[in-house]
Amino acid sequence: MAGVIGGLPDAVLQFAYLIAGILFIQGLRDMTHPRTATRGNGISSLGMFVAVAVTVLWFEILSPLVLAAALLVGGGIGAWLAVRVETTEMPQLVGLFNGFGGGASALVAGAELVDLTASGGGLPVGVTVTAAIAGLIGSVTFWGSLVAAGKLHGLVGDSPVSTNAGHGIKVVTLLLALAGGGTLVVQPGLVGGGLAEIVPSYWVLVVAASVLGVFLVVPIGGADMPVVIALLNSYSGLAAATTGFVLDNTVLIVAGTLVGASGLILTVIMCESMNRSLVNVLFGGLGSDEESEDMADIYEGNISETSAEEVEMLLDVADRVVIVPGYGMAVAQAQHAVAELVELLEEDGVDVEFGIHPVAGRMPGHMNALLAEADVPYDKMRELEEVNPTFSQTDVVIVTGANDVVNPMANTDDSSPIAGMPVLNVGEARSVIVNKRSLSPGFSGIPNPLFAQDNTSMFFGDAKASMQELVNVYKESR
Amino acid sequence: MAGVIGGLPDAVLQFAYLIAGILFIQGLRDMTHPRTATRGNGISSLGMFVAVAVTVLWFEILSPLVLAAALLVGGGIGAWLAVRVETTEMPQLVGLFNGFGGGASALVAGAELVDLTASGGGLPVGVTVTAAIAGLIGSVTFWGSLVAAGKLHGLVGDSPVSTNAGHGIKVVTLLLALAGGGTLVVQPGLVGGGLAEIVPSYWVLVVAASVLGVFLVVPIGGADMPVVIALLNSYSGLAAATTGFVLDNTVLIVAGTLVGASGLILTVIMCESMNRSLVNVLFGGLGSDEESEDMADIYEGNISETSAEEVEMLLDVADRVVIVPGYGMAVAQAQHAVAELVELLEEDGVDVEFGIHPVAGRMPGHMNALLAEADVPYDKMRELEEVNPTFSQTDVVIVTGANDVVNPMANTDDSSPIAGMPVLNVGEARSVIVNKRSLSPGFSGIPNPLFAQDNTSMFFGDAKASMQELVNVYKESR
Amino acid sequence: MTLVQNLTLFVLSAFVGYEIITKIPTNLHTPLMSGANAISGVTLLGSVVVAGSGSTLLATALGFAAVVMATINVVGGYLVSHFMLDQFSQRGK
Amino acid sequence: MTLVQNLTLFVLSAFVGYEIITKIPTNLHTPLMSGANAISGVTLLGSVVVAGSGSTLLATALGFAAVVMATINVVGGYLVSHFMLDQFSQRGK
Ligand SMILES: NC(=O)c1ccc[n+]([C@@H]2O[C@H](COP(=O)([O-])OP(=O)(O)OC[C@H]3O[C@@H](n4cnc5c(N)ncnc54)[C@H](OP(=O)(O)O)[C@@H]3O)[C@@H](O)[C@H]2O)c1
Ligand SMILES: NC(=O)c1ccc[n+]([C@@H]2O[C@H](COP(=O)([O-])OP(=O)(O)OC[C@H]3O[C@@H](n4cnc5c(N)ncnc54)[C@H](OP(=O)(O)O)[C@@H]3O)[C@@H](O)[C@H]2O)c1
Repeated sequence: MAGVIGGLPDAVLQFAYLIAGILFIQGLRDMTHPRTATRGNGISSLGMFVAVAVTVLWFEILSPLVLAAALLVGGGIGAWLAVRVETTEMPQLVGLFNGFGGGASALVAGAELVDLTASGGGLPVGVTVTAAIAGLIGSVTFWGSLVAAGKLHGLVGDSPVSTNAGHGIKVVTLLLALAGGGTLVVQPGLVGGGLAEIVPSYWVLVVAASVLGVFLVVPIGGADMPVVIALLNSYSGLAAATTGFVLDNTVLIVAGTLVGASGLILTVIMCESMNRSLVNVLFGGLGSDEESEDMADIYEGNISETSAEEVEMLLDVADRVVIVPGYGMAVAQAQHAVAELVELLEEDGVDVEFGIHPVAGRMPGHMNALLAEADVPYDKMRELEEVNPTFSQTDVVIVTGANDVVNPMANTDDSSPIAGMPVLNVGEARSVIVNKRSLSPGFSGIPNPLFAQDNTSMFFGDAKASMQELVNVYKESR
Repeated sequence: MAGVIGGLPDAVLQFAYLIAGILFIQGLRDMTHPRTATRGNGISSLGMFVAVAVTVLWFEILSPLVLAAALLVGGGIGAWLAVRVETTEMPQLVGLFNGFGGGASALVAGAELVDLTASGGGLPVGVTVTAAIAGLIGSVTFWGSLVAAGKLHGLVGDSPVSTNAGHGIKVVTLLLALAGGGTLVVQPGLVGGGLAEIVPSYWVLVVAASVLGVFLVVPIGGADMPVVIALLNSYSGLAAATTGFVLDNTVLIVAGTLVGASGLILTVIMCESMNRSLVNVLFGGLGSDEESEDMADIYEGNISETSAEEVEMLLDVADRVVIVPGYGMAVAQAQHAVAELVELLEEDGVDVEFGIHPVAGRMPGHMNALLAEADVPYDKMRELEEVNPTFSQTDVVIVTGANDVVNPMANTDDSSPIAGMPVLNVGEARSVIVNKRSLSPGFSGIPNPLFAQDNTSMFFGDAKASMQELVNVYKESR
Repeated sequence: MTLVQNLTLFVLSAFVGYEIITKIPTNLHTPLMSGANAISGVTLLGSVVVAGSGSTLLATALGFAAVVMATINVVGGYLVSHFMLDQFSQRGK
Repeated sequence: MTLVQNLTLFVLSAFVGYEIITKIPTNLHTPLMSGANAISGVTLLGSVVVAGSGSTLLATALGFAAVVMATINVVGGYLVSHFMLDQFSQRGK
């Protein structure tokens, strides 16, 4: 227990951990404003550095090479992934990272049990209970996050296992995991000597929880993955906090709880903006098939198509233009083309703004992150409440890659899966241009009467290609 | 250490304290909205009840009668004071209560030292350091609050001791107190046996700190007392937290810190709304004398007086009226008369609102509390930012008992003591009626050019009498 | 270690306090002040223990005075706050 | 008593977290998610101790794997978050 600075009183270590905790909190507080957010991220990472450095220096490291190697490998992989990732792949990357965090918690709890057993120190109830919780949550998080990331990356199919079989497996694995945890906790009291033989019960728990994690996430629709990832993020925070209870470590408790709160709040916000309950997201699934027949009725004969040239003419005489981006813009990586179009329009004195729906895209703030990447000024992005009253004074709305977030059925049809979700009322503008590849539905699988409205024209095509074409046509006509 | 339920593990007591802490926090969270604030106060007091009840049941009470007597006496006095107090006397009452809290902290730390010394248990450094802090802060809080409350109640004069002598006394007593505290901390290590003889050093500290508390507050202007009380409130919270460090008590630390934060934030808010620094409030004082000669110049020949009958005629033809109350309304207890006037005007279809300046009166939210007492609906009270843009469309503004908060010099004269303080721009209204007893200045001691403006008429008289007269005249003329 | 743990509680409570108090609107600041004031009477806990179990007469007497003072603070503070808030909530709807 | 103290830390942190996170605007939620994610890699501390001082080979191996995973989480999370936020703050003035 005595590393480089380990001779100092324990209070020094605890104090360093307190400092780290303060840095985490201050880092999050700085995230409340875009101006200070980068600094906040830096402060938070400084907190992590302090905590890790003090830990390394404090404890007697029997195998410093092993540790250094592990840190280098992990740091290298993490940095490499972070550098080469595209903005569209962010959701799955966050999911992947998240899984690793959970996995680490489960492994540490296991290693601690192995260690305590080997040293014959006995397993106090406090340790076994919290190890069981960390193992359960950690394993579910690891596998659940991997599946979620796989789905978002298109590696794991959306097609669910038969629902009933799935529920069966979930129940069985959950019971198995609980049994494993129970054995772990109860055994030390009942059997006196043979501590070694009860450790395997922890691994039973881990394996069962892993299967549970997979089957919990597999049946959930691919588009609901961001909610799942936020929830699992919350879990991995709670797993860290639980590990803190096992190891009696202040900073693990504080930081883990902060993450737990953050994940939970993001989950709730996402569910609320979609107007669905968490239970519905996790176990419900959307009734996407039944609706498809309605579409023909709604669209039949009411769809007017348009071209880049026609759109250009509309823009030429417009005073105010609002651009509404959606998931398709992220998929097509069209943000740079869109930003270029906006710049051109502004040069010609047109008043242009973005209307950003809170759940446009697949993550909260997804559109803001994309547009910021394309150097769109912060104050051009308007939130739903700000932009909705202005549509009636808007000449042209360009919807690019968005669908559900501009679907008027949310207001009119109470039985629709998006009923009650606040939407952008783009239909009130003089002309609406909708840019997407086809008439196929968005995330919620329902048709969109907006496309059939009189003042709406469809501008079919991939968002990036279409916006680039529009930019070119606009440039030529100047 | 074993009272009625004292046989249970210590964790039970700690857990109950945790619950109490949660109740305090939740109580404060409910204070963020008027609708839930009463409930919040209840939750907070429930927390206090839990904490006290558990403590009484847990610890072995050698003299239950003494304890019961003390609780009854204290509770009785507290309830009696709370019931018979007038709303205008609230500031001094809060100050008085606050002082008692601080005094209790100082006494408890002393009693704990006496007890430890008597039982020969020795005085660990942790205990002496924190006892010294609690004694210092507690004594300053007690005497400072008593003086502040006395000033607000008119019992203690505003006239300061000679400034230099005052500063001298402060420095000497502070050094003395620090010396007492230092002896208390250092002695136990140096001298082996005679623990008893070092306790008196604590009482040296207490006496010195008491004198310090008196001389800190005496020179501060009477109108700055609310800031002082908020600051002392913060101190008494910190004293409680420090006592928590002495006694190793979670709930004392949590609750004390919450109060410390609350007092500090209120202090800062008050200073900011007055556009003065805390140092200026505590040690500066306002240059009230030098300005008095300007007044004649400003007012000379420019003051027009008016009467209840004339005001009534103005009101008769008004569509929109804004009432701006100030400290004078509190002094005169005119809120009921004002509320009655508003009701009459509303019955006749006039649009009436209150313009509430954040530092009108002598406490933050003072006017809101008074008007709420007179049953004025919450949504009629408009904040500065809301009401300022509406004055240009207002027919009549009635300023009653306010002065500084409607002084345009804050915007025009950079050298004035209220320079930079945002004020209510009542001068933009068609007619301004100012009701006060004379042309004498308000809290900041400077003349008010508003009174000399063309569209301003002075309606001299005590606020309550004048408003009542206005109500009577208005009723008669209907 | 206990000192650091207490310090941790202090820091966390300070953050909680800051975040919550800055959210409380101006018009509730007067009741807040007396409510916070009442909470600061939580030193009553310390007083209760000392008054009830002081081993010397001096400690008991000091404890008695401390209990009386702290109870005035607590009971008075909550009541004053309650009366004020009651008027708000009647009108606050 | 340690359990209750840990519980106290948990409760206070939960309040702090709730108050702060609910103040973060929607447009920063994506970077928040990856930043929070990085913080959750704080389990790295546990991993470091176990990996560096595990007395058995199994414990060391488990610890090694845990350190690698947690470090990926920490380093990757902060970097991703940083890249995203950098774009915001350039434009956010
Ligand atoms: N943001 C979040 O936090 C979050 C989380 C979970 C769920 N969701 C859900 O996600 C949905 C978001 O709404 P949204 O309007 O942004 O998206 P959406 O409703 O999913 O619609 C996206 C549209 O983009 C089109 N598209 C796809 N690829 C394209 C490409 N390369 N070029 C052009 N268009 C393309 C698709 O139509 P085509 O195939 O015809 O091109 C599709 O209709 C909401 O229902 C929300 O509830 C959001
Ligand atoms: N609210 C806070 O938290 C707080 C805290 C500390 C300091 N302050 C300071 O207090 C001041 C508050 O401004 P304010 O405009 O409300 O008050 P003010 O500037 O102090 O003026 C009050 C006026 O009321 C008049 N008055 C006194 N008794 C009266 C009565 N019975 N009937 C009618 N009028 C009466 C006085 O004039 P006559 O003598 O001529 O009648 C006096 O000019 C500000 O300068 C602020 O900075 C406020």
